[in-house]
Amino acid sequence: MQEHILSILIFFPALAAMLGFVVHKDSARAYGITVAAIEFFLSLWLWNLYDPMTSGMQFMEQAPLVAAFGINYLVGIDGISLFIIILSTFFTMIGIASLTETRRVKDLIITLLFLEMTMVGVFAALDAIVFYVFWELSLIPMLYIIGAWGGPLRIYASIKFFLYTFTGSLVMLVGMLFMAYFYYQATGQWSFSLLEWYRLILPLNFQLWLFAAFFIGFAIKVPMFPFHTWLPYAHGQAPTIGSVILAAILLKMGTYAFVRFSLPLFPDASVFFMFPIAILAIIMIIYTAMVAYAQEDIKQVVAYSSVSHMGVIVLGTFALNVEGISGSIFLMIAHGVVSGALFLLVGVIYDRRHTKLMSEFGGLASVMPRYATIFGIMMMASVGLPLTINFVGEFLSLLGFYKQSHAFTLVAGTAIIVGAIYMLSAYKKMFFGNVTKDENKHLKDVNMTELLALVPLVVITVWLGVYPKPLLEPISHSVEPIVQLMHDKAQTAEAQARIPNLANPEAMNSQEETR
Amino acid sequence: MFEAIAFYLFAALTIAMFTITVMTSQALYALTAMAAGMIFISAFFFILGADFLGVIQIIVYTGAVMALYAFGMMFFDTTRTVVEKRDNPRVIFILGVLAATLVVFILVSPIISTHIEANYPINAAMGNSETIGLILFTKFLVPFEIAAVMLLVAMIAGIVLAGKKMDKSLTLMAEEEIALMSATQAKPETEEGAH
Amino acid sequence: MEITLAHYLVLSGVLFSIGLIGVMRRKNLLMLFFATEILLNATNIGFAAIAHYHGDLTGQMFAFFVIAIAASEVAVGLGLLIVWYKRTGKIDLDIMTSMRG
Amino acid sequence: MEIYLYIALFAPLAGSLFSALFGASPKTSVTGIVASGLLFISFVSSAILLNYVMMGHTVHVEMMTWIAAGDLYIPFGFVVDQVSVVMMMVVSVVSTVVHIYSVGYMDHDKGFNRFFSYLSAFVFSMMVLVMSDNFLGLFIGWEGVGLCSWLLIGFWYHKESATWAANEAFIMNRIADLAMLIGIFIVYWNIGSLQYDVVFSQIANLPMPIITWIGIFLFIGAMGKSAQFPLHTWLADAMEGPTPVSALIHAATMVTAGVYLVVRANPIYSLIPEVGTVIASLGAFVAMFAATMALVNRDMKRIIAYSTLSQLGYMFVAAGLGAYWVALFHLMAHAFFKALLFLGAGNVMHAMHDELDPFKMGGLKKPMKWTWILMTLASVALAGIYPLAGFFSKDLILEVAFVEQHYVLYTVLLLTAGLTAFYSFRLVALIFNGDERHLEHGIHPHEAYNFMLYAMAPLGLLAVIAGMVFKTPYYEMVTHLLPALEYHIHNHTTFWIMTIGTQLFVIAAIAYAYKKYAKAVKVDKKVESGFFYQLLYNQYYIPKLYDELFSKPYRELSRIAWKQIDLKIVDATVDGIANVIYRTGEKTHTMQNGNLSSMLRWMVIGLVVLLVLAVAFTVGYNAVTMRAM
Repeated sequence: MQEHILSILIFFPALAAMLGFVVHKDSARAYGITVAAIEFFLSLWLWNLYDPMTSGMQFMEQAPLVAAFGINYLVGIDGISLFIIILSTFFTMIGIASLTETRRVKDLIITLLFLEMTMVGVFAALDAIVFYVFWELSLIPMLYIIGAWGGPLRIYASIKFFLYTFTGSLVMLVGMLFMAYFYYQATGQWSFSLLEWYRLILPLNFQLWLFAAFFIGFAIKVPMFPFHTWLPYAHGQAPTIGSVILAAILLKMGTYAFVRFSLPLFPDASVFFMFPIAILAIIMIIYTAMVAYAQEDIKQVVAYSSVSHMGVIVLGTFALNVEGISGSIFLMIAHGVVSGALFLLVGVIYDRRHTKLMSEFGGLASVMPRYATIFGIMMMASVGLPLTINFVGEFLSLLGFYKQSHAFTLVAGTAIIVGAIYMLSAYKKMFFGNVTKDENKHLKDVNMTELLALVPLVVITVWLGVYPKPLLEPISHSVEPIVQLMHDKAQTAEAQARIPNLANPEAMNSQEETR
Repeated sequence: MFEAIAFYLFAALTIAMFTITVMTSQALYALTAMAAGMIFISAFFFILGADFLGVIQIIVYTGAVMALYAFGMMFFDTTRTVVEKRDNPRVIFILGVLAATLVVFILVSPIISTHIEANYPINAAMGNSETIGLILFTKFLVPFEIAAVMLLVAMIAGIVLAGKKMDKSLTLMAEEEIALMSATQAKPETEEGAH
Repeated sequence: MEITLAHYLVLSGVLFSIGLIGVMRRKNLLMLFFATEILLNATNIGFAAIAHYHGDLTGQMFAFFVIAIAASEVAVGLGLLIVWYKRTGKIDLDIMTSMRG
Repeated sequence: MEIYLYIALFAPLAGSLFSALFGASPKTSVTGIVASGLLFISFVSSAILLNYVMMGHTVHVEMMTWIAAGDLYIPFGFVVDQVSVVMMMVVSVVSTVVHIYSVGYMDHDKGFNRFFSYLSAFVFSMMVLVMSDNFLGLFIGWEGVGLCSWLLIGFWYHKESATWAANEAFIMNRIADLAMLIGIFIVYWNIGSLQYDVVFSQIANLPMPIITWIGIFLFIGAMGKSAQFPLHTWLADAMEGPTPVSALIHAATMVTAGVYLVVRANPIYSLIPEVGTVIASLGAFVAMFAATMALVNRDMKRIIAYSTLSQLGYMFVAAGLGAYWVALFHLMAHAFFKALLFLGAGNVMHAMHDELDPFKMGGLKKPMKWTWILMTLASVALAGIYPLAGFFSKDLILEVAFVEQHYVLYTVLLLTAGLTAFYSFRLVALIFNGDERHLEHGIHPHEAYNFMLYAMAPLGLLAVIAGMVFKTPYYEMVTHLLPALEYHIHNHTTFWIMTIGTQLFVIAAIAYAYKKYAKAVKVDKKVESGFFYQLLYNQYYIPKLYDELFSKPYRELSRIAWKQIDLKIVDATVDGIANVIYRTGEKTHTMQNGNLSSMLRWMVIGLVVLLVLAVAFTVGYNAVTMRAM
């Protein structure tokens, strides 16, 4: 069973989703929670089995799919993917448990379970085609969730979401095919295995083109400026559960793919494009923070804040050193937890008032003190207060990028200022002041079901903020070989200088001194 | 010298014939001109030493195809002038000439024509028909068989489509009629199945 | 005055363009068929000429198959044409608009 | 000793969490008592540690790993040495007093339990700040106190002004925090560690520009927390919070964190005296600048807040000139008497039903005798009259400036001392002397609870003796860690002239204040409408300027970014592409008219296009290969 735990993790939800069709409508919810909980505990068991000291891939499984073209069902995890997988299963569980949707609950749960399969699949896949298949499959359940359970503009939003991300993925697919073809040219064999691809050293001009092709696919998913406009619509129209999953997990696919594909495959191109991407990331951080400040709808504030935070993640990824990349991966998890929680919180108030406009609220702190407290904690985490989960990631990401560019980090660091501005003003508008609207005077505070979903998130937020080691250590161990691989593969002098050599730090230091 | 005279003569004739085919408004003229054009083309094959092809050209085109067309034309009112609504004849000519120029350019330019290597060289010792037969039944056996099957299928299709019992042809019947017919035929079939 | 491959190819091209003009010009389906025959024959000349000048029989083989295909095309096409005529009484291209998008 | 360290550190946290349990429930005085008790325990532990440190030991513990990635290793490490123990004492003493006082002060408030939860959390953060053994640990406390300050300024969250001030304070601090983070980044990438001991032992090996940058960025961080110009506006607005909060956070502890940082990082700053001079100059400027604003203000708490700002300026002068121990000493003394002043102001506010304008008070001497005594004591100490605490610490700073031959700074500070005396006693005179103007408003003042006064008493005592009694032992202790620089004016005549001259100047200022405000308040319309009065009264128009220069443009830009750029450019481009494709389909679907004839024509056109492409590519390819050859 242990050898196949990853396959079980991937296909158990799908199987359960199939079986879900025969479950009675009334027990669908219980069924969904059970399945998601089993899946979550399976993923925890995976963590338990995982050896944090090993740096390579673990729990690898391989089965040929199209042998002639080297397409294999190849899965495996390392410290980078492990926690995102756990995050996916966790949020699916939390999401189903806190479901307040009343329309066609059974269909929604089946869709969510199917979505869970694709998420775990994406993060476990080590074969480009398998990755691509899961990557694209994940669009379909999300499309349904937005299109079927969304708000008034749901069709527009879902189609925009689908076409936008799909277009990017197609460019990425072309890149993958070319990569495989290149591998064939170099070795005489077809292979789509990432681990095989890692060994390939590509000429610089190929790297640049391929990097660009992959970049478009990933950047739209992240979403990076200027490809971000699908996100506010998707979030604005999606039901709470959709937003939660979208923000917590689906966006992370893009940044995860940067770490998995772009960096180790194209180290020189990564260095070449580092500053353009950093500029985009900085625009994401500041510009979207400003847009978030101008919003009138609390959900849009959170949506734009996700984009802003993803900017920090991208920046950390392209720091190209262990600190930055580990930080960005940690921040992916942190941001998943925090933004997921914030969307859940927005959902709580939406369920009560059926509006998301901040002007409709005000003074909620006195009506819903518990809600205000939890919201406050999550807001502070989002702002990046130390001892909350976000700070660790944000600090490491910025610290990492500082090595590459001082000025850019200074500008990007304004994230902590602009982030505070929009978050605090939103919080002020919603919770402070006097209760002006009569509808708000008798709002119920968070109930047990909602607490059930929110309290674990609060606990994680603080726990991992105080003691991030259980995550950070395996992540760091898994990032090290990637950085080393990049350094070894780097051809240009600039890339060699910018990517640290971990195997021989002494040489690095002396080099620096001579410089 | 003789070859040149033959080429230019036949080229002029072919072009003239085909132009008539394309331009005339009388169906019979067109048919006749085309038949003539086909025969003149076979002349080129003979000049080029493709005797077998030339013979085939005459037999198939002038014999079979033209006969087929002639039979076909019997169905239509061929004596009448073919009235055709033509719009933008200039566009047609420009496109045609442009296409011709480009094709010629591609074919004539040395890029392609110089890089061809003979896969099946012409053996001077054997006759043309002999060589063709040899290659056709060895290297090109499968395509040949497929072509044969295709011809058979085409023949059957031709018979079915244009055959005698046109009133029973599925392509001619309205949807309701087909439904009616299949309903009446359903019974005997099930009886057969019972046996 | 040597006759080269280029001569044949030019002739082939000219005939092809005549065929193309016919294809575009004709509205009568039967006449359209004639034009397609011209196209096929034009290419056949090209094939045969190349086969001759390169001493390679592949061209002739191709021409051979082209003729076979042309023959079957005529058989099926004419059959369909007759069916169509029986149905509508016309063989004018302009009335065949059931494929309007 | 480690156990005492942990007790001192975590007792406030325990108090905070305990109070938080009752956060949403109505008032239970047990929370106040438990929180105060735990703080007292923390105080006792700090005192034990002080004793231990006085004997020449230090305590250094590493509790657990916090962040470790790559070469970065940051533990939760705590150190009790000569500097941090002083801060611990200040924090624990003042916070214990403030906690006990708050039990009375917040008696009738609905958010009683919540208040203690926040207040104890603040103390915990402050303890982390001062006890941490590395820069990032300090940063935890740094942000933690910022958070608690946000919570406490905005404690009465239904008040628009309070929440606005809270957000302003938080955001302004964040600006400075960014600079501090950058400073930390520079330290890490150049030294490879953030531990104080490692950093300070290796800092001298770094090239000069880098040290300078570290110094500058860390100081900008300090500027935010200590509300130095130009990041000072939040401090006066922060007075929206409950008065005990002002006493604890915005007078005694949090705002001095910046001074603490500079003192703690003295090995860095002693290498870059130029930056030190800048710090000192800025400090002197702020001292003067804030004092002038305090002269005319009509809000009791704001006056004290400006006074705090001014005194922070003094501390930065000392720290900037390298007299770190003097800065720390003034920090300590100031904490005692300024907290006392604020708590006294709290009593007055309670008595006056939250009236803040001293011009509407007067003659409170009789009903509030003890408050009057304590506040006068605090004001005297603030003014720096011998033998109270202010004399020993503040005049020392003047001497430092003189000895270091910064005569301009000296003059500024001397003038400021006079201003300080004037505005302090203007306030005291307005509140406690003269007519009972409040009677017009129908207010009958009463003295605060006794236990509140008892709670204030230790501070009163400290305000009196802190200078006289503590100076020598303090000096002997901290000079283990800080540069032991004695500041003596060698010429005795000069020394006496200066000391007595300063005292006389200050006393004259006090006398003038009493003369002007003690009897009757004459409102001089001409002066009030004068340019300078208006300038000072409007705080040099700086808040307005910031509003016009930063807040409004930012809001406007945000709106433009969303409405114009995001919706009309970025999104419209995407939709435009989609529309172009859609329209193309709409337009070209007439091509599919089903007419075979036109289809054939299109086919030919397609063929021609393909042929053109074929030709073009071949020609192009040949051209390229030709050139390559």
